[in-house]
Amino acid sequence: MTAEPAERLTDIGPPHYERFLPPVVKANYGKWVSHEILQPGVLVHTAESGDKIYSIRAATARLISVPKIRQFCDIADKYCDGHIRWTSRNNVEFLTTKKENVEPIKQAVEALGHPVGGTGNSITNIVHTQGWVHCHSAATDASGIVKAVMDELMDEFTNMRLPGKLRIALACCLNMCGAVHCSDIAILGIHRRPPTIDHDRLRKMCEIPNTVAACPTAAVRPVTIDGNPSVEVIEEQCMFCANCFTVCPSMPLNDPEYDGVSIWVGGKVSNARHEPTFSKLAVPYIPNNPPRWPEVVSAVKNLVTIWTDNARPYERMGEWIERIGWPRFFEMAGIDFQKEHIDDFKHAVTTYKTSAHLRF
Amino acid sequence: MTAEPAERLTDIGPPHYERFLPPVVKANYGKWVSHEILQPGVLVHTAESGDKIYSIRAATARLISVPKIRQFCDIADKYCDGHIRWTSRNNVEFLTTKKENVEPIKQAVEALGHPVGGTGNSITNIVHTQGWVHCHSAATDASGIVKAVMDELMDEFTNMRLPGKLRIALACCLNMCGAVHCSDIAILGIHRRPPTIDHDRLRKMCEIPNTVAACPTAAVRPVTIDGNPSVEVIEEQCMFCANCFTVCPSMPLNDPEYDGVSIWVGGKVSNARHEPTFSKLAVPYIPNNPPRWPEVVSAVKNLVTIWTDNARPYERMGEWIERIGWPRFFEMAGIDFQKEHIDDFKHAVTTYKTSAHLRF
Amino acid sequence: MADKTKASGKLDELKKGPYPSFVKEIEAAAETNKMAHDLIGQLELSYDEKLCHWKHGGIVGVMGYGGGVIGRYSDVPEKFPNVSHFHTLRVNQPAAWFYKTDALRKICDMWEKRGSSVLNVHGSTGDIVLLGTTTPQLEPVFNELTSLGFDLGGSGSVLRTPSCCVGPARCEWAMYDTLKYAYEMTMRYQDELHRPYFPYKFKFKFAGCPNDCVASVARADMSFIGTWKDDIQIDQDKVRWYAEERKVDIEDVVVERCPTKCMAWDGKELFIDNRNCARCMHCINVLHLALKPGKDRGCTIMLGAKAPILEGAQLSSVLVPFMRMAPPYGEDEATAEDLPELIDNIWELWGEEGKNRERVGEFIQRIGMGNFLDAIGLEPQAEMVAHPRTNPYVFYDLGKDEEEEEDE
Amino acid sequence: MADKTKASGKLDELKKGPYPSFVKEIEAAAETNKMAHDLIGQLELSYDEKLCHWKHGGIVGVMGYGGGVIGRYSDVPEKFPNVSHFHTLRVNQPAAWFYKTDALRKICDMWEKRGSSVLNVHGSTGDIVLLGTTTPQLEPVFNELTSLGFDLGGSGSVLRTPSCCVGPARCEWAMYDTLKYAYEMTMRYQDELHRPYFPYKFKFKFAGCPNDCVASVARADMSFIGTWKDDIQIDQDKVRWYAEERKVDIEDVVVERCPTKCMAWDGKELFIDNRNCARCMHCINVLHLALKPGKDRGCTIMLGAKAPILEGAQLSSVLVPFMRMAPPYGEDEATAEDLPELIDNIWELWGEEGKNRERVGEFIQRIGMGNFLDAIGLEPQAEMVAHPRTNPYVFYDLGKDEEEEEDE
Amino acid sequence: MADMVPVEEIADAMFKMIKDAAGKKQYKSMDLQKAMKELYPGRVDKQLCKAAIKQLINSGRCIYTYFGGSYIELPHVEGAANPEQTET
Ligand code: SRM
Ligand code: SRM
Ligand code: SRM
Ligand code: SRM
Ligand code: SF4
Ligand code: SF4
Ligand code: SF4
Ligand code: SF4
Ligand code: SF4
Ligand code: SF4
Ligand code: SF4
Ligand code: SF4
Repeated sequence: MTAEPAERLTDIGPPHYERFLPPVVKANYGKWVSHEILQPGVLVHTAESGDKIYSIRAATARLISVPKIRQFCDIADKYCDGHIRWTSRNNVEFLTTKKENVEPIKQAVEALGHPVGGTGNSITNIVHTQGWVHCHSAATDASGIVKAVMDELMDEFTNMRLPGKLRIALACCLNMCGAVHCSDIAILGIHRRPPTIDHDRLRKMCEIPNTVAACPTAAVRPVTIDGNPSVEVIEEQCMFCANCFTVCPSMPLNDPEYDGVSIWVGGKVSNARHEPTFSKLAVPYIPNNPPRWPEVVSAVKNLVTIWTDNARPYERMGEWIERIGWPRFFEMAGIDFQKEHIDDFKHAVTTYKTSAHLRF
Repeated sequence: MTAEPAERLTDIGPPHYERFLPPVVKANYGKWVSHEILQPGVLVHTAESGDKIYSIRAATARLISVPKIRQFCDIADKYCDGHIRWTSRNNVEFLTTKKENVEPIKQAVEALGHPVGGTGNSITNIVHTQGWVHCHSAATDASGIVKAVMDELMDEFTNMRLPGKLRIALACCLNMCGAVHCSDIAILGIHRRPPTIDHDRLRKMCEIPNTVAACPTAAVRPVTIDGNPSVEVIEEQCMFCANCFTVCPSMPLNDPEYDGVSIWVGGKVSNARHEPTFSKLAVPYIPNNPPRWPEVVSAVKNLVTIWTDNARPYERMGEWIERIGWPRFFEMAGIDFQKEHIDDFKHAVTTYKTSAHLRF
Repeated sequence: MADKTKASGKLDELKKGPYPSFVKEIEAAAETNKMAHDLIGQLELSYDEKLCHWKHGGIVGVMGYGGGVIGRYSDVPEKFPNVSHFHTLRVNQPAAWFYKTDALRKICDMWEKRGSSVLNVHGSTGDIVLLGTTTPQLEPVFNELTSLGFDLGGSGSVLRTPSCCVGPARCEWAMYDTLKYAYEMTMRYQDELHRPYFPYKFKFKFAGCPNDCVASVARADMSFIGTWKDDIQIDQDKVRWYAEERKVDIEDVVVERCPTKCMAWDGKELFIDNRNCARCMHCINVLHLALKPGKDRGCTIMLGAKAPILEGAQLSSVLVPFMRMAPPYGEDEATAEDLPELIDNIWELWGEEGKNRERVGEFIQRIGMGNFLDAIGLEPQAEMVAHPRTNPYVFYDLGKDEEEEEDE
Repeated sequence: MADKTKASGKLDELKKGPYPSFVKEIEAAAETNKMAHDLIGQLELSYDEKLCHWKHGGIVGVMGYGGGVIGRYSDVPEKFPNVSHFHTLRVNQPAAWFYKTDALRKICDMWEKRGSSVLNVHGSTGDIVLLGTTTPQLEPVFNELTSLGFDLGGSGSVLRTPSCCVGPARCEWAMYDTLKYAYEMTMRYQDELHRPYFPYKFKFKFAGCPNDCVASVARADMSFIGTWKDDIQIDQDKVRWYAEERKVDIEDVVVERCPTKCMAWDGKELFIDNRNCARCMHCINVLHLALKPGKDRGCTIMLGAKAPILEGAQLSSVLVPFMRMAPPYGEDEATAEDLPELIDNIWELWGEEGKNRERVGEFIQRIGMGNFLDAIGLEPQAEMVAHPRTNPYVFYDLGKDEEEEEDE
Repeated sequence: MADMVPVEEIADAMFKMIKDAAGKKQYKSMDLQKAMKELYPGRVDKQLCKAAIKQLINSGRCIYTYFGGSYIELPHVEGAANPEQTET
């Protein structure tokens, strides 16, 4: 290590945002009065002063290469005085005050393979996580499924003809880094095998009390193996959350045959109309089928379709399901309601149907 | 005891209901087509056949004496061919096919001190429990509070001018024999002192493991006192539910100074409109103030008034509160929102406000 | 005020006012009954001291039965010797609480003689509660009761006295025969009602329609709530009559209050999208001369209601979304013929695996609804939940997966 | 297909189709970068075997910091030596993700040289995620970053990189300055961001209005959601314009969708009962040229969101119903000046009493919201709960009672 | 407050704790702080403890590690690490 403590900068924090704001933004900061979506992916915001800023939004895979960023920079330099931003869902946005730049930007970005869209009542980018590209915990890949699903749904990214917004997210394990738990459609990687324990490595790498405490169902118990302290897993009590593995790397759960994907629906985050709410289990399990996970793609597509065909204007997926009721949803989606759908964790009792409000 | 096993009848069950049904009921059983409320407390039901039955409903204190029942029987014999019934809320009903009997019955019952009413959108009888009249567990009296409250609300029993039905119930301890937990207004006797333990009696009367298991918060722990097994109570962990006392009579919680009453609102049972729902804590504590518990009476009266003045037609108490929101309810009721109102039991997290849907 | 048959002091206050006075009732009883007399005395003491003066008595009962009697002793017997023992008997009411006066009078005579002359009509579970007698009187009371055709109800870890709404006896909305079921289930399970064999109490309540006039969803371990499957019957002329003659604001008080918003009213016709009707009863309740439930009737069976002790209160939740309660029975539907087996399976499982004092609702919480259904042999249905799980802590059943694959 | 800079087999499939291909991205990087090259190889192996090939690495980092680097090792280093180490660095993004190209290009140059040439823009928390480098490169990367004016973001038991919506920079609905708060809070708590002192991670997110475009309510331990107190501003002409010109069915898509049903539309005027408006934004969203939030603005602070591990997922819940975020500050209201103390109190309490790996939301669940409020010195408010408790298991605080009595 | 414990001494005491527990128990910052408060009643505070930890880390005597949560440990070879790469 080349540590030079004296000169070494630390705790400087991120660059101040003002360094990067376009002049029109600085001039009209906090003074925007309205916006319009000119076409899918193209927004214009107007300020009190009458100033306007055009934003051209394009999809990215989030995983991006240095060469591609340079290409984006080229476009931004050419049309946007070097200004560029990303959205909270990993779309890139090119910002310009010149209306005449809109089409050239659009064409340039699309020429790079990045469709423009994701605004208004559309399907925008899929928030997702690392998967096999970088994480040790992944029960499925992230980027691959996202690519396959978005390829299928691309028309809903570049159009704005859905009843409302539809937010899809993917997380490759129960840690849910994609915060998928409040998405219209959530794709979640799952393990379905208890951890296998490497007692030798465990002894060296893991702290027993922390490992035991990590298990939400108390399935991990301290034991002595060959005179050394280790842990065992009561298999019937394990629901494959992998939290023990997070704390103790010697208890992997990855399993090519049993890992896979579950699909969740009806969550949302905004306060618009209904309160924010969690996604609920729709499809308990689909095996991993790389490279294109066709069963996952068709399950998602199916959900999008039944919602699109049946929801009222501005009704998000969950709002629609609440209105028609879950039994009808399962029927329309052609999903078998199974034991797995019934909650059995801590607050399960609050999810039971405690009224005779039934539809036949 | 005069046991004569051979001739002794057991397991005969209740009398068959047909023995007691009025002839018009038998003739039109399951064939009723409509009803009307002719005046508060007076119903008429019409059958397919055109037959009619008039029901005159009157309040009782539920606790009733043999002489009074005989007086009721006299009326029933005179006007109803000996037919009489009670309702699921302890009102008595006189049943007749003769319209001309309605007024005489009404007068006769009222002459006995039993007002006729409780139908339609009114306040009907208060479901309640034993209190100091019979139970060992009572944190307050039942009949006394009921009497005091109903004396105040009598006009709402004999009229039908409320927005919807209003069901009041009272239970004298957390066992909630009155099933108050789903009432528009629930009055609940509460202890607020941990049990005092009589170790001598406990040793003789109680089973330690059951006593320990009885405590929802694990506040009861086995200990050895003077060499004998007994229990202790971790006072900070006790929330005064008295379940230990139910199991072990040597752990009474009754305390004249600290016992009292709490008031709960917004529960309902019917499926009409909103789903059945629990009552929620409104007034955490009012001291016992016999014989008329004036603070309880005025608190209940206040709740009835604000609901009556503000609810829309058919809106039950809880439906109204849901519409206006709990903060507004507390404001209108003039009740201080306190720590006690915030759930801290098992599913507390499901009661937090997880949206920015706020009114100012 | 020295006359102890009359209330005095604080209690005297409660003789005033328009609502029937329980104090007057006890006084009336006390005129001929010493127990009632001392009851006033002890109650006055309670009112003065703000303290209850009863002791728990768990042991008394009638021969052979494990329930029906609640033992009670005064903790001030020296002051009030006549209520030194003050046990209650729970007497199983006739279905829907219909009586003939002759039967009532006989119970009165017996109770004046052998008890306190004071009773509750009725207890919260539904029984006639005979309030207070002595241990030696228990067996004679029981014998007189049975000779009058009455039997004791439940207490302790037994099936509790079933109860039902007035139903077909006097209500146009009864979707099945609540009285018949209350009676037949009571008779079928006499043994379970009288001899504790369960981990804890178990209650049945029968409500003829979703109005649930016996509060079954809040109070019964197993709640039977009448409902229907087909379309609500509408008499459009009568709807208009409500609008015109009765000045009912149909839009506001009916259409707008519908929980699923499945109705429309154009001032002339009331339209109901029956597929989205939640069978809540509201529109029928309000426009009862114009609307009637459908003709294809049965009930929803719900499981698990209870008061808070130990794990918190529960409402019943859907177990069988629709069960046909009267012939002709279809083929592929749950029918009342399945009921005994269903109940047996539940009792068997809960009996075997339930902990002491664990209600069936708590038991389901503990083992999980899915496992519970598996064990009693019912298929999971979406109707059983308000919504599917939100947490990913799923105990995937791999055995099942493999089986299914084999099936295919 | 022997050329390992190009994907083949399964991965090749994912270069097809209209959505941007991450495989193409890695390929592009691989043209000049060996790590990217081996990344393709290992990823192909994962695709073939349906198995992830990374090992957890918990020790690497830059000097003095306890976060910002995620250690990662290949479990097949013999096959793919260039990704034998493959640690990521999380780089604290500028507020609202605005960049100038010069800054981006410099990061690119550095990362091409010292890392994999592959990155995430952005990570789920908001950082620029530099995907994959070796242990020896960590310190040089850090030094180059700081010389470019960038610093690392959070990982481990620290304050995580705060993030915010675009807010006042480009949105008419920003009720407070989200960028300013994100930046200032990040700067204020540099120590907490870089040096683990908490029981577990803690996240701030700043959303300018209830649309919550950074999903703060779902993902931030402390969510700041802009809102307003006074009346929605209505331009009735514009409302009519929506109805007439844009053919918006105001009754259906606005009035009917309002969660509190506090609106009315008579075809000419839109009426809002502002006292019952829940500040949900829906009507404003739909009729944005006609309606605007009120002028009295601030934010709602909510606490406790998190993913499922360990106790189940939580959404944030209301802690401060309304806090004024910009001067002039009134007297008796919460203002941003109280913020540092509020945060300190929370961190102090949770730091002292939180268990290892217990998020603040779980901590509140464990100790009880009421106790939590007491301890941090906030008054309970009805706005904090969806509804008051339904169970009677109340830990009555008698000390308090007595105090209060004394007060009176 | 004159008799507050010097940062060095706190750092040493912390280091001893960490060393003694190495391989058995992982400590978090707060564990160390709490232990110091017990060891030196009234003579240490949060700021001193933070300073001591900073010293331990900056001097290289200890490192931060991450296993689900963050800990302070002796520097050691990572269990999962692959043999050191040659290139830098
Ligand atoms: C750019 C971005 C903020 C940022 O800082 O990056 C943003 C920008 C806008 N959002 Fe958003 N939202 C952005 C993420 C979100 C998120 C967060 C998320 O999805 O993770 C949400 C919450 C989603 C949810 O509820 O699950 C979100 C919920 C909304 C809503 C409420 C929609 C609803 O009906 O529930 C609106 C209102 C609307 O669209 O009418 C909105 C409206 C807007 C407006 C119209 C605000 C304005 O006046 O500028 C902006 C253009 C929206 C559009 O795309 O049509 N924005 N918006 C984010 C773009 C993400 C993307 O690339 O697609
Ligand atoms: C007699 C009784 C049944 C019995 O077997 O004893 C009964 C009888 C009727 N009920 Fe009931 N209900 C009776 C207890 C209940 C209960 C149970 C309770 O209160 O513990 C409920 C559930 C209450 C709740 O939700 O908390 C109940 C909820 C209803 C409703 C729904 C009301 C609502 O809007 O929520 C209706 C519909 C209506 O009134 O329009 C109803 C309607 C009726 C009708 C109109 C049914 C009919 O066509 O005959 C009967 C006359 C009602 C009236 O009093 O105006 N009945 N009704 C009970 C009378 C109790 C009393 O003495 O006051
Ligand atoms: C008499 C009665 C109250 C009344 O005045 O009406 C009653 C009285 C007692 N109940 Fe009850 N319960 C009575 C109906 C109920 C109901 C209502 C119902 O059945 O519809 C409930 C709520 C529903 C339920 O079952 O949960 C009820 C929930 C309890 C509980 C709490 C059970 C729970 O699981 O939460 C207890 C405590 C226990 O069982 O340990 C209890 C215990 C008791 C005991 C036996 C006291 C005890 O701790 O052992 C009371 C005896 C009082 C006495 O001195 O007579 N009683 N009890 C009711 C029975 C009369 C009858 O047979 O008709
Ligand atoms: C990189 C990132 C995913 C991504 O691809 O974007 C990520 C990656 C990891 N997360 Fe995460 N989390 C990331 C954002 C999140 C989010 C979303 C957010 O912050 O808005 C969440 C959900 C919100 C929350 O905080 O609860 C999240 C919830 C978790 C959890 C579950 C925490 C919980 O309390 O439930 C874990 C497990 C843990 O902490 O032990 C976790 C753990 C991890 C670890 C460190 C794996 C582990 O077990 O130690 C992952 C390292 C992957 C890798 O190889 O790089 N990550 N993680 C995100 C951080 C990038 C950034 O800094 O911008
Ligand atoms: S969701 Fe799981 S597998 Fe995916 S990046 Fe997060 S911790 Fe890793
Ligand atoms: S995977 Fe989860 S449930 Fe299974 S042993 Fe590990 S921590 Fe426990
Ligand atoms: S509620 Fe409590 S005190 Fe009242 S009768 Fe029931 S058990 Fe006894
Ligand atoms: S009263 Fe309840 S909480 Fe208190 S010790 Fe007894 S059982 Fe436990
Ligand atoms: S529950 Fe239904 S059927 Fe029974 S009495 Fe009430 S309204 Fe009639
Ligand atoms: S019964 Fe209820 S849900 Fe059905 S149409 Fe009538 S009001 Fe609506
Ligand atoms: S959260 Fe509100 S203020 Fe922020 S970008 Fe979204 S709409 Fe605009
Ligand atoms: S902001 Fe939401 S709650 Fe308020 S008036 Fe508009 S739609 Fe209704």
